[in-house]
Amino acid sequence: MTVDALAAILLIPAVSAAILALMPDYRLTATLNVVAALFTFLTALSLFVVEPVSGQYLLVDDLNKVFIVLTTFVGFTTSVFSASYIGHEIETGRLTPAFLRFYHAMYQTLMFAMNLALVANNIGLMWVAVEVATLTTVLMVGIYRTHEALEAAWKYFILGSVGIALALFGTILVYMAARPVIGEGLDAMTWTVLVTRAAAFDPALLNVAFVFLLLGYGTKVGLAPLHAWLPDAHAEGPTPISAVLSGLLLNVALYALLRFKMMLAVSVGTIAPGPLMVVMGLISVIFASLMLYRRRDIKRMFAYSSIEHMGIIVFAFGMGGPLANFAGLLHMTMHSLTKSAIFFAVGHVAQVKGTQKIADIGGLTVTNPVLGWGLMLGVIAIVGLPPLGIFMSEFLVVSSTFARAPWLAAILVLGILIALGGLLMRINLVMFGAPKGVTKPAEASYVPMFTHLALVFMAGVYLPSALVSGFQNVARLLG
Amino acid sequence: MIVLALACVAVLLALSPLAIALAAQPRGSGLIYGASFIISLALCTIALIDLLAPARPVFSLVLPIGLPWLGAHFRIDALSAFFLAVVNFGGAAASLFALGYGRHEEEPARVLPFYPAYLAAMNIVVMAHDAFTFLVAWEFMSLASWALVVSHHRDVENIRAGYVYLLMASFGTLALLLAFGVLAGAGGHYDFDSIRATPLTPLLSGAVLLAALLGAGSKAGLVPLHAWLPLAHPAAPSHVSGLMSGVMTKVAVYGFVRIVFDLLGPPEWWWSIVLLAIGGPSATLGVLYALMQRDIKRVLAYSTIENIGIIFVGLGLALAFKAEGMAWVAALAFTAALLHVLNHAAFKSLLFFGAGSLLNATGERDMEKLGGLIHRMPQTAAAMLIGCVAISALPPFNGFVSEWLTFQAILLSPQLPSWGLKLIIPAVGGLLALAAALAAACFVKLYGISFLGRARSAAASEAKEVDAFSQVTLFALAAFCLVAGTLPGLFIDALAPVAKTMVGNSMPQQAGLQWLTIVPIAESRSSYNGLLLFAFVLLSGSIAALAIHRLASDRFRRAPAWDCGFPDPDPVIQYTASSFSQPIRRVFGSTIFAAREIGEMPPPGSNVPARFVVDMHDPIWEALYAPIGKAIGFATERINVLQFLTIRRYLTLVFVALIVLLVVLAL
Amino acid sequence: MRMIHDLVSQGAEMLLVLLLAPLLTGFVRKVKARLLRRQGPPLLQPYRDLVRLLRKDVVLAVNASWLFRAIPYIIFAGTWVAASLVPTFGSGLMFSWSADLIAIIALLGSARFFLALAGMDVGTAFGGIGSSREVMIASLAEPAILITVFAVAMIAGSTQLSTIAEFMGSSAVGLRVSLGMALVALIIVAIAENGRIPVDNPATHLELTMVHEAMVLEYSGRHLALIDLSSQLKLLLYLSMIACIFIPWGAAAPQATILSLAVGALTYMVKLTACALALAVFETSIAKMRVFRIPEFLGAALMLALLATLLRFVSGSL
Amino acid sequence: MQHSLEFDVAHLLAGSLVLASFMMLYQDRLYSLLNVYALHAMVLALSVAWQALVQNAPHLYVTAFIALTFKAIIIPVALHRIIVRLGIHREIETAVGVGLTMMAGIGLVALSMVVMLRVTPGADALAREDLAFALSVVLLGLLIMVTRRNAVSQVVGFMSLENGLVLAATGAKGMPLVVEISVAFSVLIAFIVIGIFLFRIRERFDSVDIQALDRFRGERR
Repeated sequence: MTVDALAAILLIPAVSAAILALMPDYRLTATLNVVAALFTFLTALSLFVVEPVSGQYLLVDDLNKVFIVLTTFVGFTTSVFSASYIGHEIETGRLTPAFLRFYHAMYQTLMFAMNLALVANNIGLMWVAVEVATLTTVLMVGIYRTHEALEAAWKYFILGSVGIALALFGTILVYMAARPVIGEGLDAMTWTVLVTRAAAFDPALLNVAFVFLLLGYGTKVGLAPLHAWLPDAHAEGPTPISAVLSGLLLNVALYALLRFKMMLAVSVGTIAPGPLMVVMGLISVIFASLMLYRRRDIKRMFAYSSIEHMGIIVFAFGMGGPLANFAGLLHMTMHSLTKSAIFFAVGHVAQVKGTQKIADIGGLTVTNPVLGWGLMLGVIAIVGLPPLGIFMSEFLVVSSTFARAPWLAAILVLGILIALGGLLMRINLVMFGAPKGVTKPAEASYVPMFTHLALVFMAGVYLPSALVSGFQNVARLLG
Repeated sequence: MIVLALACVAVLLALSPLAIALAAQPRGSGLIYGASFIISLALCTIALIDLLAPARPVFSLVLPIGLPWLGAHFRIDALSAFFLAVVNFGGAAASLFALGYGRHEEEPARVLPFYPAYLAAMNIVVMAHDAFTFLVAWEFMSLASWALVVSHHRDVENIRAGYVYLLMASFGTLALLLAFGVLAGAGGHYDFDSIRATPLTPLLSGAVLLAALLGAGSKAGLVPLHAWLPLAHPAAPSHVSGLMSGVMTKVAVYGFVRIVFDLLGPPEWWWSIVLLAIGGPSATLGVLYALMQRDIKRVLAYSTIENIGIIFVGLGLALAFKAEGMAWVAALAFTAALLHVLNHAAFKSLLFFGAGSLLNATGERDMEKLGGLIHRMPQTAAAMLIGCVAISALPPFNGFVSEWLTFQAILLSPQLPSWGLKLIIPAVGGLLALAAALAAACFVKLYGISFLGRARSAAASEAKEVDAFSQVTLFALAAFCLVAGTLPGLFIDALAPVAKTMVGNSMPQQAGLQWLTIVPIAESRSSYNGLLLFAFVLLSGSIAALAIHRLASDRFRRAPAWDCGFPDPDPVIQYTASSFSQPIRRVFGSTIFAAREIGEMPPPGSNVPARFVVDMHDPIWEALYAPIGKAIGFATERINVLQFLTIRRYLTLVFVALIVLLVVLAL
Repeated sequence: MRMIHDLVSQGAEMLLVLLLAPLLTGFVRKVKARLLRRQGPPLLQPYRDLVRLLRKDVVLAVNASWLFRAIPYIIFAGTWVAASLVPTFGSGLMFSWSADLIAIIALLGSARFFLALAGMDVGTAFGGIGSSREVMIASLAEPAILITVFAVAMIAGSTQLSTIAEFMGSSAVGLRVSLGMALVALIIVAIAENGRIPVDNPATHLELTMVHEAMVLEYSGRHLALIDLSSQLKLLLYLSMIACIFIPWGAAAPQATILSLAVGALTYMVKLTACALALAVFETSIAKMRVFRIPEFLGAALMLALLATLLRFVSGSL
Repeated sequence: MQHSLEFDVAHLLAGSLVLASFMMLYQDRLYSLLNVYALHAMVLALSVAWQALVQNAPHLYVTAFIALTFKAIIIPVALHRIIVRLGIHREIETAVGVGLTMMAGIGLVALSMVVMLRVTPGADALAREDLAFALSVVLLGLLIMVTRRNAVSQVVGFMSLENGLVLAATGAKGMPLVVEISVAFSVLIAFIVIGIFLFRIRERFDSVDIQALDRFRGERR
């Protein structure tokens, strides 16, 4: 029974992917896509009820439970959004039904891959899963087959596969480090074993391994200076994919990093992975926030803001300690919800206005009040203004850092401020002023967007104690 | 008590989603403003009961929201009670005024939802008793007011104002966040009680002081952090402008007092120097800026900066005397500051509402298009006159009392041991005196140009008197100014518990003194009796009038004004706002604003119009804000190339990163 | 009994200043005339002028508002009350505690505030020019006098005029640098505030130079009478203020006998005469200065006053 | 003695793989680059086979076989075809001069040695040496990608990088299922996806030169 829940999370997407690949009618596929995502989400929820025993290949613990539920939930809402979104794409003829079949199949494959990466108990398996996810997204980014889309996909692909290679090398090194202690065979690649025995591993080897893993998976996380694929992939791919990328894939890669960080935390004599993460985090924050100012494409702008927030999260985990880790987890959750909500809104905006160029969009709160204020709320949330969740996590990150390393905190605060300035400067004229561009009524469901925003708002005001205790356990695990 | 207060706040919060629905209805604004008026009154009474109750208990409460392991702490101690009273006094006035004024709003959907939320946020700030709740409310307050600032969003200037405002507000919040980060220490104890319990090293507490000054000062509009204020306050609808200038700046003062006087522990003597060195110039510069303006709401906004400066001078004096252990003088200075908080809330709201009435009646904010409105709108004119006299710190109105008390505190500075303070404080006193005189000039200008003389535009000549609600509000506030000016003793006594808790002593009881005089220290030293003065002036004035009309003549006839033989002059020959301030501009502006007058007189016979241009510079903007903007622009432009590299170059970045890390390992 | 006595003395005071003010002005005019080897108007001329003006009709400009008609009374009342709060021949005034030096100055400030408004009410260029110059002068004169007050008050340890007078009368003072500076500053301010030469010329109607006269140009009849009377009161006020701060000798102490009151009155007259003579001599011996020289003139006062406050530590330690 | 023989042969093969990488660095013609790559793959196959022998792990023979067939034969041939079809001019314009590249390569090898030799020799020397060589092959592969402008040559560089990974993987004794993974992925990446992409790119642009791609950068519309 218990194993079923775990297996189901993987099987449902896999099977439905296979089915969707064969089904001709796109409306049907869209609905089926939603249904599949919903079931996956429900099974994921069931993990809280009955804790499955983790086998040699799959495992469930507090850490990945959080990630799984988040992933499946956002996956579900995004599928709802994409159902309404893709229909419009068909009408405008940007996509052909043939491609759409492929699209939905790929969507489920992506879900499968990400879930696999999250539940994998084997570093090799996890690596495979992350790479499958990457490749599927590469294909989906290129789906519009415009110059820019192909170029973005190509960039994503080249950089991504280099990341793949580096990550694999790191994985091999970890095995090499584990083998003398644990002995040959699967055990030397199994999380549950690795974490317990990591103390005895060769620190020097682990260091090299972590460098490669940080760069390999860091490429997926989109840390500067490995970020280059991220903005274009977000800007040129279909918006649901942008939402999934920002909301989920980055998290999955981050999850992988966290796993390895846990392992290194156990081992003595390794250089603490903390400083590396802190430095890369800060670089990403400052860099991304400066990049916000000159953006002309609204989706690309929010992509950069994703880089910034990933920087904050990595910074928090790099600082370590229960409070900072808690903040990091919270920030990660809030960011996935908010950013995907923003991308939903942006998708609708792009469809209403027929463009993604900031200069061509204006007075949105006049022409489409609901959409406009929805997006505004999302932006307010993402720049970290109360009473929304991100304010809380940023409060925790900064104040917990300040006690230990004031200067780092000051730099972080500076970055946050710069980012706020950039985003608001760009978004102001999109929202207010005289309406610009075509003004069509948006025919789309705002349910996903406002669901996310409502959750974010709730988290900003009141965190359910169950969630808190769960996060606190995880924070303790992360050390 | 506090439960009641929080319930009221909750209702306010509930109003704003309701307002979204009601905004469409014609009656919507009436309902919302009416409701917020009633609630504000209720909160105000609660606060007053708390403040005036003899041997008042301290009410506190912890709600299970906010930070999970912390909860949201709320408390109404004397300080909170006083500021709660101020906030809701202003809130009630604004709501009442808006009952009439709000009807003219063209896009109520952009104002109504945020208004109650704004009120609620300010209330929460003064009641919050832990860092997180405080900051959430603080920033939420900025957010709501930002939404109100950009409510008239068609004007790009307003959007820019909102942008600068929100940026500065977040800057302030982050500064406060750092302050609390230090206060909370490594343990992360965010509730105020445990913050009080943990002492700090002098260095750290100095850092906290500066952070608090940055945070609260940027919200209060201290020079040089004031840049957003004259942009944002006029941009909002006038009742909101009144709230922002009259009340929100006071909430900022509250934040500062709470951190520095309450949480930070015993002060060092040099803190006061920082405050005085910022407060005095703020006062003078603020009013000088105000004198140079033409936009009536902008004049008022700048004069807010002046009054905040006066308040911070008072606080600085209080710190100085507190640090030197002269609690009784500290109490005097502190009371003066708080009294000025209340007074400024009153007359600044009054003036902003008056400006709003002008805006409604004429559609003009530019004084040089107004004039002669005393004939068209006599009630508004009368109320505004009182406001102008009061804010110019002239007896017998309330502005004078708080300034007089501040002067009394200044006159005690020779008793301070430290020579720095001995020498600085009189100089600051001079700055305050200068500010007061300039304020008088500024408001002579404001009133004379916009209400007196002859109408300078068609709009002004057809203006109609405003509705009843607005008039009631204006006169109520005017009456308050008079009462607070003539019976200051009552207010001083009401402030005693606050001073007691904050500086450890309070001013002598004033209630018992004969003729309701106020005596800060000793009667032989100084005393003031606004009531008697007012009575004398009234008496002698009416006696004179009576006598003259009885014994001499009381007849008059109308005739055209003396025109030097050029009959029927055009209204444009009247003095305008800018020509009125020209002498002062010549005296002060040339140095401070680098003001230059370029006049081009065509040669005799040519019919080219003569040109006269005044060009002025804002030194602070050009010295502080512009460079930052430039720096950001430069950095972004430089770094932006990273968007346009070739894939190979990006690969190179990755490669280099890898190499660097490996080298780090190898070393 | 005491109450009655005080009330009487207070009432006497008020009447005295009211009656004395025009005489003082007349005296100054007379002396100036004689210094210029002119006959000059008789001493009582100001009274005659006032009475004549009071009898005349008022001619109001067409668009003069109610404020315009109310202002003369406000100004008069304010100035009169202020003047009657300054100790003249006796320092023990009943209501002197109801307003200290700062309050008195502020009261004059309100009077000026309304006068400036009056200048702008009719909406002629004259009024505007007068008001704008008036507020410019005031913006420098008020801080100057306030800082002077600081200096004096810090020395005397009080802002209460009667207390100051007693302190100054006592031997505790001694000769102080800062007091001298304060005196000079006060005199400069007094000249400026009363619109005397070289700051302003009460006797001219030349548009380019006039300040006070430009503001009141539209006034006539009883209004003009009141305004003239209040400016005369103002002159008296300043002179007696200088007298009671810097030459307090002879003034009657509180609860004094009738005799000492008489002595006080006599000395007071002497003081006034002396001051008036000095003023007249000064005015005749100097020329009116350009409007934009006035800031420098008053700036000097400001600096002197500030120096006085700072130097009081030095001389205090002497 | 037996051990030392194993060691020496493995050492030799790995070393020659690094040498091959250097040869690739040196090439500036596309055809010759492909040929050298084929050689590279063969050496890899040999070393894998040797590992299979010494670790007597038969599944490694499969790996070796795959390496031989796919990497050493099929892919070079396919790429030849592509080049012909695209009609790319023979020359590769290297971004950085060959001499400089060689210097950099030597530096990289030195770096990888230093990094790897810090590892405690507690693990068997074989793994250690292998890793050092593998690391340098990986780095050299990256270097090729960085210094070449032409897409095909970048792909080649990438595949040599993959070879380094395979070398490392096979060097790691008894590492389960990773050989398959790595090979499968290398083939997948090198062949299918790049094939698709080249095809699409061919469809869109006239050359595979990435600068043509770089012309269309999102913000520059």
